[in-house]
Amino acid sequence: MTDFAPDELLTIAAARELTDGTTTFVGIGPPGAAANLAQRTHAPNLVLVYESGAIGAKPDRLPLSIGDGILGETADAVVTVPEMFNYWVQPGRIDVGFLGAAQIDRYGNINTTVIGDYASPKVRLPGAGGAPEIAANCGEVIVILRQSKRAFVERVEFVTSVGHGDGSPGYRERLGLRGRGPVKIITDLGKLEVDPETREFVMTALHEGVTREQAIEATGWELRFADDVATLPLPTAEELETLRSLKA
Amino acid sequence: MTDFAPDELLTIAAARELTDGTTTFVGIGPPGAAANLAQRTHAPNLVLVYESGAIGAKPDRLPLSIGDGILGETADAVVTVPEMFNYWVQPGRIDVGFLGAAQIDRYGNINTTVIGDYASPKVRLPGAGGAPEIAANCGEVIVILRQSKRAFVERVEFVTSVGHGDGSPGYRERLGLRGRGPVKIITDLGKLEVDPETREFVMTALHEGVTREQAIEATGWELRFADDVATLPLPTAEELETLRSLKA
Amino acid sequence: MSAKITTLRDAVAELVHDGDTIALEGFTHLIPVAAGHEIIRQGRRDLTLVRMTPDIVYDQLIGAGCARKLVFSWGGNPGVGSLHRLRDAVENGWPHPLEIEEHSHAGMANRYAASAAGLPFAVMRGYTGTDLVKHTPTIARITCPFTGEELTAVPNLGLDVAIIHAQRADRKGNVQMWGLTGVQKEAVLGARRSLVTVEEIVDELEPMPNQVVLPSWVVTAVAEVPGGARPSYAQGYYDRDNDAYRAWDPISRDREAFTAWLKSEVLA
Amino acid sequence: MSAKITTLRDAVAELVHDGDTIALEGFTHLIPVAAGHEIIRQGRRDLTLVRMTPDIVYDQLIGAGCARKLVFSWGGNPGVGSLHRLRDAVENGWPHPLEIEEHSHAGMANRYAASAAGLPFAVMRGYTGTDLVKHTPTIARITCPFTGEELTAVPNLGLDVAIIHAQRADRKGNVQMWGLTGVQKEAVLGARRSLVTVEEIVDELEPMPNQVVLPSWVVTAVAEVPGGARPSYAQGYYDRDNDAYRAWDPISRDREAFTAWLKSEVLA
Repeated sequence: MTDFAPDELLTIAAARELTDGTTTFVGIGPPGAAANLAQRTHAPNLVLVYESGAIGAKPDRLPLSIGDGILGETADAVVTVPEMFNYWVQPGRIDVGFLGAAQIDRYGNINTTVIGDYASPKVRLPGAGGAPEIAANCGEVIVILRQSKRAFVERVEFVTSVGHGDGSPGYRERLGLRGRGPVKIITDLGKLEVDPETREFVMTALHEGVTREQAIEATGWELRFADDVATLPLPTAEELETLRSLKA
Repeated sequence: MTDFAPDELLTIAAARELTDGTTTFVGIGPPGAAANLAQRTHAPNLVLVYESGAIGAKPDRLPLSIGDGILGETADAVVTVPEMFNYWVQPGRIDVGFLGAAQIDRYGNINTTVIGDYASPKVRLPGAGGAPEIAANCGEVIVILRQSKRAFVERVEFVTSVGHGDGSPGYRERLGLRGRGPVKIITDLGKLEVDPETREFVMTALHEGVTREQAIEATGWELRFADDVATLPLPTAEELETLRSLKA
Repeated sequence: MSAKITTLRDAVAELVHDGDTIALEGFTHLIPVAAGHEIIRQGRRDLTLVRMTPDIVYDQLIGAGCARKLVFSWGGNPGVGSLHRLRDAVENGWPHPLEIEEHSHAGMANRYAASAAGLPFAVMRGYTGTDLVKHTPTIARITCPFTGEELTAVPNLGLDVAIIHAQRADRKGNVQMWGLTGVQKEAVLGARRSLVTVEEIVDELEPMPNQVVLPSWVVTAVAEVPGGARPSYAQGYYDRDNDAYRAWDPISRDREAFTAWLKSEVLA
Repeated sequence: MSAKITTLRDAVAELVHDGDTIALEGFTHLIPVAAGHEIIRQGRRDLTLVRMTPDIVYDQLIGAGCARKLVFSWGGNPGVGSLHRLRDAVENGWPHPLEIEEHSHAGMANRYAASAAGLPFAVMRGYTGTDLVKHTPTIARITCPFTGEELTAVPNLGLDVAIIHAQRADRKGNVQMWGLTGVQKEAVLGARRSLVTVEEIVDELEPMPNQVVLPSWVVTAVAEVPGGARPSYAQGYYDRDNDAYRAWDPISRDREAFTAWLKSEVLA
């Protein structure tokens, strides 16, 4: 077996979650790499939508940014940024929103804004970007994030993008949010999925070789496990090769 | 001298009102012909804007409709219809709106909707089109219309596009209308201009050979004349030739 | 979900139902005339017809009795005169009364934009001081929460179906149009279902200046209908048949002449 | 009124004043970096800087002390990490405190759209349930007058100046850009004054796919600045210099390194 980096494991696991033929809103970093990998492997008809205005992009290398020229050149359609958010994201046309996070809590609320006090922060993060409306309006959201106590927190310090709020029934519906919100978190340790009863994220799968203790240790809330915790197969040589060739 | 039809007289007189370098919102019929003629004669840098989305059109023949293909093909920019009204007309970017009318009254209010009762009309006219917002937002409005008692009425039966309302001071300002509204009416008998004191349209010029009695007879309100009524020179052979070649 | 490539007949049968709110859009260019005739042939009734510029194909739909209501901003035969079937319906209730809901172009364009954006309304400056406000309940005042300024709101069109005509589609159902494209993108994005008739279906959509591309997954059905916009025009394919627009005037002025035309030109 | 064709130095001197609200827009592509450096050289102060994606040129403007406030939706060095001059200003008040007004991309895009449309606000679905609502006073609730539904309003940006970079202009000052063009049209149409730097001024603007053309009469000034978007890219001219973005990270982390860089690379 080939060696791989934690981000490669994460990216490949995330790519596997994307169903062929769906439309996916793609950000930068691991989510972008995962979507591009999926399109190159099991999901050739995956429609990649970038907030820079490219709809149906088919880049032949990994875009260097969400505004990489390759996106516009290979897209089915190119639209302005206001049109992207108003006509495409807002009405819920996109099946899957693929997001990163700095912090996420047990109910899938996401912080990408600030650590510490807002007015005099400990760490000023980049901010919201497209995430709040992606999280609100896409059919569902998959979060990609390395698992650690710093990132997986009991309660996010700032709600940049709404997950399932305080976990109370109908939280999203009461706010008028139309999408189902975060349903999966793909990490370098495994996969968490939202429990439809409690709206809490529980560990439903671990990567091959990862222990429950590692997962508990890397989570800032009292992590629950599904009754059957699946084992995710390690990246295949083909997946790794395709991913690496994308980045070349 | 060449013979000419009333509409030709009207069109040529209207063309002369357009200043080179201004931007003009152009409808169909005589306003369109006048704007195209002006661009071909004394105003080569006149910017023609069509509600179909063509900005800076330079048609080499008279467009057959406001959506004629020649407009898009020769335009500096082509935009969608929502963008035309929202980004171009609404903020008051267009200097001159060029409108026709079925009825106009002494305060320049325009009816293109209905004659008789709205619910069971005597004559159902085409309706508003772009006119209400052109009349509200363009820098100023020039109306082009053959003069007759049927068309020049004491009070329009339906206000499709607002002129100076009841003529009271600050009428447009109170409504929040930003453009100056109708300032001139070009007819087959001459020219009416709005009196800045009373906001009533008064006859300021007559075409050569037209009498005051003819103008009074063709006006449904008690027509006033300016202190100095100018005489508009007849169409020149060159103007007529250019206009006719446009239509060929 | 990709667009289904089908026939005009099957698409209309499947997508257009009695009582629907439907827009056949086109601003002089690319008017979906053939689709309108297919709706007449299939005998749809009680339609709420929506269009900024209802022209002769809407006159025909109204004269044929398909419509219960018309939502519009300018109803004429451009460069020719009135729409006589529309006038006969409004003025005399023939073949049956037609309710009208009347806006300005700016208002209709904003209603399409709100529909495409999935919003219940759009904000604009407009209508202030006009008599349209008295007769059109779908015009409301709204106050800016930041400045207190009063503006105008117009609602989502609530379209069940949008039908447009485009130059080309590819075999996956991606649609391409170019030239003046009016509010057609908004119509398709703003409707629950959509049908695009195209001049031709091609292997690959070569980029064109001023193009609008609608990806297959926002279109319900595509049907190849060459000449489907006649007598309007399809840039790059054929010109507007101005004689046909003029010829419509005497036909439409007379109920009998219209009925005979309908029988021989559409229903036959 | 046509655009004046002038130099970058004269345009910035004439159009950008201390205390202005100013947007230098560009969404990864066509970022007006040279114009940002000219603003630093001319020592402008107390600017309210507006941009969806402030990147390294905004980091430089902030570090150089030009800004009083930042209005934005995502402030990072794309693919690299933080903007350290921005963080130093927000976290430590160096070189002086920086007020921030924070939105989402959707909110900023709608603020630009309202600005271009001459409206005091725009309506959208957004922000509901987020903590942005608590910290950003320019987010308000608004009720649909037709359905009673609660939505979100965001205000006009009130831009004094917009600066963008485009591929080409012609000698009359008509501007052409293509590829991903973000909110640049809205920025120019939404500002009182505008400056467009271009790669080249040409005799004729040949149509390009996905082009946006701004007619000369909506632009205040055009300046030819080849390479004016570096280290970002100009499609058809040059690629993004990713090394420069990575190299910014260590320079910007350290006040002294930054000050030295500013002296040698911008002010010299």
